[in-house]
Amino acid sequence: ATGALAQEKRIIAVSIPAATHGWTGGVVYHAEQAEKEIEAAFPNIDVIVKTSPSATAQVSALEDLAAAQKLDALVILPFTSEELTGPVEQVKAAGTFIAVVDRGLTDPAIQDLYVAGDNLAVGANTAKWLAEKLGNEGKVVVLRGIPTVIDDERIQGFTEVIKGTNIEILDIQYANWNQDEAFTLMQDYLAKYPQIDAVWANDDDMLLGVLEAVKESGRTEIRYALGGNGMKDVIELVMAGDPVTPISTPYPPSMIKSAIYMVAGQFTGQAPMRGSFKLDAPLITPENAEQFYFPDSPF
Amino acid sequence: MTMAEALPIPGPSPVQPALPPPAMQATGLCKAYGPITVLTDIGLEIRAGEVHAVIGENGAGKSTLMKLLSGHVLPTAGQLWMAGQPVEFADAVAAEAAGVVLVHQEILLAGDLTVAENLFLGRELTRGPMVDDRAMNRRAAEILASIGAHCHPRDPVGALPLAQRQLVQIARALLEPRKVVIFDEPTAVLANDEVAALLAVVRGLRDRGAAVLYISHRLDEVEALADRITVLRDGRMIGTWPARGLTQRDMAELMVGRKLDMLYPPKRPAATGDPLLQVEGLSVDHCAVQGSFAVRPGEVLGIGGMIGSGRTEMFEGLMGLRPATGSAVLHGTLMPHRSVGAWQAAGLVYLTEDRKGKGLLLDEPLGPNLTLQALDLVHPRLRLDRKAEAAALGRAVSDYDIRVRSVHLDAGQLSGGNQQKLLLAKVMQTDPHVVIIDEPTRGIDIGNKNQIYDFIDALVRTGKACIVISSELPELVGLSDRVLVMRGGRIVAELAGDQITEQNVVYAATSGEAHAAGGARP
Amino acid sequence: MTAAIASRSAGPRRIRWADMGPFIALAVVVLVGVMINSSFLSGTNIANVVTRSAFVAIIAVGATFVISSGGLDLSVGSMMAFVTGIMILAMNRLEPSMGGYAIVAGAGVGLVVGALCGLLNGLIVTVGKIEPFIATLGTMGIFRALITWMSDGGSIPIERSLREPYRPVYFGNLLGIPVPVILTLIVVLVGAFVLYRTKYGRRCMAAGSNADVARFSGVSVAKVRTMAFVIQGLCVAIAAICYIPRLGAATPTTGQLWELQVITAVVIGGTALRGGKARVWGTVAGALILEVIANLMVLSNMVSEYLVAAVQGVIIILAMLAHRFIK
Amino acid sequence: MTAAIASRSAGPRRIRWADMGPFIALAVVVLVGVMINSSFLSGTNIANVVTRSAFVAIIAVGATFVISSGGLDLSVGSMMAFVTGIMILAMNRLEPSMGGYAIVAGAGVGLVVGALCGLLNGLIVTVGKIEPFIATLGTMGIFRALITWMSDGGSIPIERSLREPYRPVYFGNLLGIPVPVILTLIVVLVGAFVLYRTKYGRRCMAAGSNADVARFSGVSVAKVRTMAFVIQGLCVAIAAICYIPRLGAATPTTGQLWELQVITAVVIGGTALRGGKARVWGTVAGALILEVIANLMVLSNMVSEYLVAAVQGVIIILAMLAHRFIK
Ligand SMILES: Nc1ncnc2c1ncn2[C@@H]1O[C@H](COP(=O)(O)OP(=O)(O)OP(=O)(O)O)[C@@H](O)[C@H]1O
Ligand SMILES: Nc1ncnc2c1ncn2[C@@H]1O[C@H](COP(=O)(O)OP(=O)(O)OP(=O)(O)O)[C@@H](O)[C@H]1O
Ligand SMILES: [Mg+2]
Ligand SMILES: [Mg+2]
Repeated sequence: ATGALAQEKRIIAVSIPAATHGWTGGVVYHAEQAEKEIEAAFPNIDVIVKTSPSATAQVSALEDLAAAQKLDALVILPFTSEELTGPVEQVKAAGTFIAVVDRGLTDPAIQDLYVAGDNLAVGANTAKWLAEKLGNEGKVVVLRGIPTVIDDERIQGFTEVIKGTNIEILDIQYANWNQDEAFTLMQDYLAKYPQIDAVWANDDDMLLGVLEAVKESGRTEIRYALGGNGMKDVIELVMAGDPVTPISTPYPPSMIKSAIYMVAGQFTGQAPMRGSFKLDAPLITPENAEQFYFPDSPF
Repeated sequence: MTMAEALPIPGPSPVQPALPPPAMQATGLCKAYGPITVLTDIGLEIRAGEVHAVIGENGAGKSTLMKLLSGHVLPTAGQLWMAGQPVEFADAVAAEAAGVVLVHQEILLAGDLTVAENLFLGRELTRGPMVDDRAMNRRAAEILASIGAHCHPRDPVGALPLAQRQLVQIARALLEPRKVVIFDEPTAVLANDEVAALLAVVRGLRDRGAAVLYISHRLDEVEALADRITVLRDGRMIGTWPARGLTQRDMAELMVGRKLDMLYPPKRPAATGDPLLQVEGLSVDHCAVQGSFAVRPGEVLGIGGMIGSGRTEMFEGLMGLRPATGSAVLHGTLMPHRSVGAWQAAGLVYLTEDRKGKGLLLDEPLGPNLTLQALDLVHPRLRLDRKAEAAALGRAVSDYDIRVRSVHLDAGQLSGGNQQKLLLAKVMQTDPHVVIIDEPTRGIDIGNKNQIYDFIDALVRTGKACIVISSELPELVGLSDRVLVMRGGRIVAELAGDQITEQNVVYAATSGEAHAAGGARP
Repeated sequence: MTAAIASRSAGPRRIRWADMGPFIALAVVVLVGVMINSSFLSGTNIANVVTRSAFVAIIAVGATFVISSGGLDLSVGSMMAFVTGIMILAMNRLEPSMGGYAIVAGAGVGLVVGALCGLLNGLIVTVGKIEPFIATLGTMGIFRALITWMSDGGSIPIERSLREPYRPVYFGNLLGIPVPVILTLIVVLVGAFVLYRTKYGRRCMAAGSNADVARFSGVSVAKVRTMAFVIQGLCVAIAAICYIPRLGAATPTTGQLWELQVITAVVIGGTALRGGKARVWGTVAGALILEVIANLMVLSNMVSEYLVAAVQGVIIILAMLAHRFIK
Repeated sequence: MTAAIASRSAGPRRIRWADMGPFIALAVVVLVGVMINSSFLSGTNIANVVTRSAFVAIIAVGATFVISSGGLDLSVGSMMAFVTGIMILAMNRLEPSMGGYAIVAGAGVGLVVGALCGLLNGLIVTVGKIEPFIATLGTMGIFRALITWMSDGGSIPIERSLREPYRPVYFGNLLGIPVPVILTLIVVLVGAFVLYRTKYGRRCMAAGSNADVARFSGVSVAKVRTMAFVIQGLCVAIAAICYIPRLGAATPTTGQLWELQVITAVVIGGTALRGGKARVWGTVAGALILEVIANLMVLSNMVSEYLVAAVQGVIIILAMLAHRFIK
């Protein structure tokens, strides 16, 4: 009986956002890596990775995946919590094992496994570090991403910490997690504010645009330009001990890979993993940067 | 029984003695659109140095034949020959390369381009890599002057009045020497002086050895111009005759296949009573100044004038289709807010001269076109009444003698004259008390003209009124009880009774002096 | 002439092959689907796909009015997000006093707001005489910003207590047919009736086909076009009504890029972008084609996830080519 | 008649107020800028804004060809990303053997690829006879997917060693004028020359104004339109050439939504979307207007970040209304 069971194909569906910018690109990359590795190692496991460009499309993808086959497990990085809770619940009703990555569903009871990123901490930890370095004084400008929950939480984490200091947030504007728009926005910030002590872009993609704009302006008073997410290029900066960008905050897209592996584990004889695993957002510093550096990852 | 037997006119010309091969020849030419046969077995010869007129009723197939000869449309059967050699034109460009050019009945120009740009489209003069606008404008100005067009080479064509656009189209065809030049109702939108200039141009072409094909419903032109005449009826050739010896009446009867009645209805008694429509001080920017006039029940008011005298603009202004000032009273009520809808509700409609651009939806079938203006009358309920529409169309088809081979055609597929009849029918659907008709018989054949005149006559005899804007003098004279003549945007003369003669209208339209009652002429 | 009369009575309107294009394209795409994946034809999958296409189909019916009357509306996606946001706020506000009836009241609010949004677009285009492309690009930014502002960049979820009673509007069945499909059918039938069987429809076509002719025939082109935009707004509101129970929240990304999908559906359906021609049923086929293609992308495993958009693009172009050559 | 003729023959080409619209709108927007924030007029800010607008302006010159010839290209943004990606890959590949010349060679590759992308669009539209909106929406998906795939969803950075020599192409000055501005000027001058002074330009207008007439006149409408798409592709490649040194990488977000900006610039500039009319200089003014408005949104303190898009939308609509009423 066990032999027959082992031969039976196990299907793990992975539903993630489409690669529309650096970080989601990383998620797709790691998910596809996991698919390749696991399928090579365990022929009885079939991993299906599906990307969706919007919450609506993700709900549709869930319906399609569940309608086309019986899913043994679903690993999902939801676009938003509210919108995906109901649809995931429906998938679970068919007996599917549910693993949620990054953003938790509004009803935690649905999640068999939860690998949580902590977007609030990304903002808060950066803010704490910055406040300390600036001695609780100074003027900062902030670039935010696309109006979504991730962005909102990071900004919330950051501003709440800064409120407790004398640091003034001069401006917060959207740059849509886009290098170009960040470059443009930073140029305008520089034109508008004669004195800027630090910049925070809530994502490393945007940070690259910011750095270029600062470099080109020749302005020297900017002591720190920080990002978040642990993008390869930025970690290189950190490793090299860059004075302006000495830290980053990891928000590794590889968390999707970990989750897929954890789920796959239970189909290869290991006991099913359940519960909540919270990735915190420790600072990436020149000392520990090595362990956050994946030269082959596109992100 | 052939027409030659029925009518007292010379029979078809006998076989010609040995002559140089005709400039262009068609044998066994047929054209069908799907199940609809438009032309059957046409054999035609056009010689160098002749003006060859083609006449026929609306929908007889004249325009289609011309399109076949000039490569705009491909025949379903038959052969074209030039100078004795068989030719096949893949498209109009190939035909032009072979020396055959067509001046369309419908205006075909790029509205966003200037006059000169249109003239030289596809064969621009260049200096190095650049287009030589200076040279092109100069050439264009010459050509335009030679055919009596008054527009400037740099005018955007879209803003030109219809007549000028037609002249541009003619200029385009004459830009280069041609072997065969085909004119499809070139004078339908022109007034007398332009017509005269054009006829001179056509004669010039003939004298220089070109073969000219000429279509017109104005039989006086045909009589004055043609060397030979071919008659088409219902898509078949009736025959070709030398023009000498054919009177206008003969031509008309050959076209129609029956004896024709009197063209114009008898004059009505002078209208009395209060004016139905009274207009004071109507001015339209750049086009018309302080026009005042009135029209009474039972009266046909003619509006004469040269092309560009602002007649169309004044009435478009009256209708609220152009910004205008002045006051108007209809049925004794002042009309402060003027729009087509408001006028129509009060009982006045206007029929445009530009049937293609402003009159008909060319891509829509006949029914929707017919009822567009009178939607609320034909379809009183929420839901469209298809039956009522079909009935209305049936009535219109018979009342106005619209010749369609299938009712499923789009309006754009009708022949020019039938489009005009459809347009007239469309406007009359609203059952108006006062009708303003701009060029009522533009492109309509002689057999149908009297029908339209009778129709106007019957209308006013029921106590309604009609304003007729016409560039055709006989029509203006034959139809009107009173004539206003416009020049340079002003009403310069009012003619009534015996004063209404072609000479008086022309004199008022052209002379520098305002025309006083009395009708003196130089 | 006699022949004409005879042929007229033969039938009200011949079947034109050209008009069948979208349906042929749909058939082709479905056929490909069947070949790619056997589960494509499963009842659940088909029901899912058809139900989902309701949103785009409903909005696209409105777009058919706008486009055929000679306009264009790029703001529908953002308008959808905005209307959804307003509706949820209204329902949440009314819930304490009205309970489940808050849903009905909220839907009413949504319809009014949708109509007003459409009216705004219409007035800018007709009274302001601004090219529709620019005008609605402007309002697209405006609506999108408003929903972002209303949600503070986050999301506006509907009250938990309203979720259950509201659920059937998306997930329910009536005689085995999903409710959104029924709604779509109603919208399409009404749309087709208005376009093909009423005076307003005639005037719409006239305004789109040749505005001058329409003006000379006493049609108020501005009124007709404005009305088309209002209808578009109503359709957006109807789509929003059946969208809310599906996702339960409005966010700044709700309805993003739907305008492109909607216009694509309309054009694939055979309505010309230059106006004067409307094919409501074709529009629905267009919406279905888009949804089936997206579904196939999920069902098939042949395509790298990065290339999904490319394959979708290729399929759309091929489908259009196919129905061109079948003609 | 005499009066009309007199006024008509007054001059070879009168200054038309209507054509001044975009420049007046630009002046209005700049004036508002000056009032809002004194740093708006600072040299750096003006230089930044003008330099930044180069990309959209250059691409929009190409779009002026496409639109005036009766087409539309929604794929320019993705095409830009794709061409940028290919160019960077080519430069990186050639760098070991060619050193700094790899930049020139890469630029050449970019131009060829851009032209080919344009050709693809053109052929689908003209030979495939597919509505340009749909055709280029399809290729938009294709190009976007290709760059995502080429970059694995991440980014394609240019070799470090090429960065320095390449930098001046975006950041450099020539006689105090930023290089991208000079490039834009050259593109606009060439564009204006081709559109207004060559046979091809004439035929473009004719094809857009009335395709039937153009055809009768021996103009190959298909060829003219295809060529316009190729020119669009070349313009995209030129924009890509001066874009790369700015950030040194191509990513899946490069050029996102630029198509809308480009079309907006063209339409604000006075070119009609229905074709037949081209205003190259107006297009440049349009591109500047958009960039200035975006700049003002950041410089002013009055607008909540959430509402930026709304205010931008309102300003665009107001600017269009303003220049309508100045007429
Ligand atoms: N595309 C088409 N499909 C079907 N029938 C057509 C088409 N084009 C023209 N016809 C028909 O061919 C017939 C001949 O039309 P044509 O334009 O040649 O007439 P015509 O002699 O020039 O008339 P008119 O004096 O009114 O200009 C008409 O009955 C018309 O309806
Ligand atoms: N869009 C325009 N802009 C400026 N002037 C115009 C415009 N349209 C017409 N005009 C001028 O208005 C005058 C009257 O035009 P039009 O030729 O239509 O008058 P008409 O008397 O109705 O002649 P027709 O015999 O052609 O009907 C002309 O001088 C013409 O140049
Ligand atoms: Mg004709
Ligand atoms: Mg007139």
